[in-house]
Amino acid sequence: MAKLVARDIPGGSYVNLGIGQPTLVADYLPSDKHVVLHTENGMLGMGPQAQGDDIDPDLTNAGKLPVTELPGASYFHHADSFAMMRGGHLDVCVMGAFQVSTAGDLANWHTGDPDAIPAVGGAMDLAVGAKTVYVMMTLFDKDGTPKLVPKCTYPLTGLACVSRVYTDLAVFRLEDDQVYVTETFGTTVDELASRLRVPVLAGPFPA
Amino acid sequence: MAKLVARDIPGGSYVNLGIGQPTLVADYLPSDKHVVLHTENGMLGMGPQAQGDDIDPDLTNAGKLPVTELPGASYFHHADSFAMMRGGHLDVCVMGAFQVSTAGDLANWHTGDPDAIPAVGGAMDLAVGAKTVYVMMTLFDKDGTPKLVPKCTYPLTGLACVSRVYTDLAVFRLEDDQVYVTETFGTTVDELASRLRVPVLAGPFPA
Amino acid sequence: MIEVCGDAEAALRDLRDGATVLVGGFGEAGLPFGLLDGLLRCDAAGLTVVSNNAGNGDSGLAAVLATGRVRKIICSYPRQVDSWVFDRLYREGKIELELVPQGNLAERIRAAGAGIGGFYTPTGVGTPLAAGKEVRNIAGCDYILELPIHGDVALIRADTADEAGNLTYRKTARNFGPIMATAAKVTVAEVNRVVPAGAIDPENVVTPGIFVNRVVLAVGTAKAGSARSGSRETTR
Amino acid sequence: MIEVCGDAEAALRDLRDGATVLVGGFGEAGLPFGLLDGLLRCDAAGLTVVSNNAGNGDSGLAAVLATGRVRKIICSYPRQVDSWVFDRLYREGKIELELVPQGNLAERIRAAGAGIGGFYTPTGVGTPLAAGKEVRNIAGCDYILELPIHGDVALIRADTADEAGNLTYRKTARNFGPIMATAAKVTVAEVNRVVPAGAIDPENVVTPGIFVNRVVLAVGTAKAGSARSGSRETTR
Repeated sequence: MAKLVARDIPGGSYVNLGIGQPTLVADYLPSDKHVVLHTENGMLGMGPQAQGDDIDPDLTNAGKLPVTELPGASYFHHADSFAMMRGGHLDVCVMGAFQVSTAGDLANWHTGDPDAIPAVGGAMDLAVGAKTVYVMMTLFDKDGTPKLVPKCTYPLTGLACVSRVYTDLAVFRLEDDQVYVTETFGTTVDELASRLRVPVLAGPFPA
Repeated sequence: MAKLVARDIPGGSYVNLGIGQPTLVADYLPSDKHVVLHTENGMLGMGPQAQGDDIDPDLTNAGKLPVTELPGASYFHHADSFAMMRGGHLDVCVMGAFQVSTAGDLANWHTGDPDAIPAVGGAMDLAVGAKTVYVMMTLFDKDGTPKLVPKCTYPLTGLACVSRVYTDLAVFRLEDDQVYVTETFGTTVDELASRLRVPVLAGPFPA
Repeated sequence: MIEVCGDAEAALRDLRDGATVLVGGFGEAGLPFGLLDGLLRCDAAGLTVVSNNAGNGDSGLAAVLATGRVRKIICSYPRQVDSWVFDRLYREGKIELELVPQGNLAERIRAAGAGIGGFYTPTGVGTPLAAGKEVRNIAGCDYILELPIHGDVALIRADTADEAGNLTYRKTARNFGPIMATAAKVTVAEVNRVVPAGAIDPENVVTPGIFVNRVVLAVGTAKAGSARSGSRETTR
Repeated sequence: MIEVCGDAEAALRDLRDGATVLVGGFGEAGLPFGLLDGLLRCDAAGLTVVSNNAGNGDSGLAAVLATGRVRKIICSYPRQVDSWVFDRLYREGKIELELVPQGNLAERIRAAGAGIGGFYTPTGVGTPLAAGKEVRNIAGCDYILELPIHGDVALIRADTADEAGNLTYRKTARNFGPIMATAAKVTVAEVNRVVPAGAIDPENVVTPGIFVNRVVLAVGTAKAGSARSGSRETTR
């Protein structure tokens, strides 16, 4: 899945990869694609995770893991970093999700469990700020309930912000409240249509 | 007058000296007073005006004159510089004025002449932002009209912002809509009271 | 001119009950461990802490929370795998939480330092975190109004201070330091070294000295982000 | 990755009629003379220019105004001893002026780059420049609402660019460059040199490359603030 996301990120993009699974996307971005990674704690030009002697507790990613810096990197403070995000300067951000609606609404910060301790971090800023938001998630949760939904029932992170959804079974493009299936993995558009509670259309990726 | 202003600036203050006469104050600030000068075009730790080979067109003050940098200086962009001003971080600013009212209202950017081309610069930011605003001006204009007035008739720069007024004839402290005369030069409090259209009280500077 | 304090307690001497304390750091990078240790030894109670996280493990901010002297925390990401101190206090109703999206948190702190009365942000619109906040449509987009967060004291971690109070930072440990320094009445920086005025290139100053009141040298702690002890290279 | 343009015309190739052009500089420090010369040779008309001043003498921004292709200027300090070009156009009613206090101008540009929909500022309250603007009392103080200023193109003057687009500036020539770079769809920087990525210490980058689209090397002009010609130290 990370490989597909990496494939679809345009060369030369400025990209923020969310905590968890999205960080794997970095492994599939060849250096000649000139993608520059942003980490919202205050850096552009982030390199791979640090190992051994390269580990510096002052150099971490948004998941608080030690990382490295690439030539052409820069550091900036939090207000500048989030201005960069909110101001629409990032081309792509990739995040996980609990639910995505057909309108592109994103729910990924809270399950709605009243006993849960809430934590939001930079998810809402990324959702509204990046020019395009890609989501990576399993298409169904453990109970078989679809996570691509007509309307999110979990607390929202952002409205109408997601444009592509990468899942274990298919890749979706969301546009004008329509859901296009652009790739399937071991399933068919018809089968997906029957298992999801949202109408889906077969559609190729635009060039 | 510049000497008196310099005397009254507390040691260790961060100070902005306005264009024109206020810049002369710098000449009377001994280095052991540790006053740090701010120039709103983006510098703290400004030194004296540059001469000869020290002139660098990239290093100017707010009056666009070449200046120098002192050890401990720093440069920053305009949004940061005015955040510093607006956020109340400067201890003192010294400006010229057309009129000051007994309430401390300041008029120093426009004569109200409808034919004049207006220009405001950073005057309004300094008026609202500095912790204390000192004004340097002649007490009367060429026609003998007082410039310390019950209410400004010229367009305002800021409301209730001036706390001290240094003039050729006296120094005034403005407090709670009262005007205290703290020093006179070749005149008396009674004489001033008769020439001004505002009530004045004799009062020493507070410690 | 800054005051170089001998220890964290001296730097925190005027902390009062009910104060709002801005604490730099993102995770452990940029967390002022020495100052937080000093805070443990202060008496001030009923504090409001503003920080991105709500403490990890048992040291640093977590240790401060464990004293029970923090009434409220304003942060973006309290829940972490090792945030058990906060988790317990929260579940027991012993600490109030104001959850703020990270960018709004940063911008509210910046606004306080910049004299901005409030600002309209798109972040959070349509979400539960916008509850009770004014929504306004400007030029076709919805925004919510957010207000500044002022601090009484800011405790930050920097790399080098010069004697004029100018600061530089190290890598992503910069995070909240530069904005928190602007937003508090008193800013205390824990640094690795103090150098003479002029030793930092004026082009490379990140926090100008006007925003810094006191400096303490970092002491090596096992968990400190920049663990090496501080040094005073020279004094004036 | 930035595009290093051979000349200013190439850097300005997509400038359209009616565009809003942000022009860096305070007086002549930080004014992108080479780009302004290029602007003279463009056809685009009906421009709105946002800059602190409205031109000095007969070169730079004044020369651009003299072409008659600037419909409106948004600035804080148009009137200067040598602003005769602007003065004449203004008196003849040939140019519209929006006068903005300098700090509000800077903050409105920053707001555009930062995705802020509007902000409340104390500057200008009770003055003629607040006419028609919303006034709001927040926590006991009056503020006026100011809206962002977005640019189609930003023309700025920097010192060094690396091939990732990171910029440093020289002294007070920094002024509006860093904020204008964030507020325009296309940012063009006139620089003294282009160095390989990695040649600028990441701690000392003032404008990260994400905000910079094109770079041109400065050519020596008699009146240029940083008059020396630019050099390309290396190419990738």
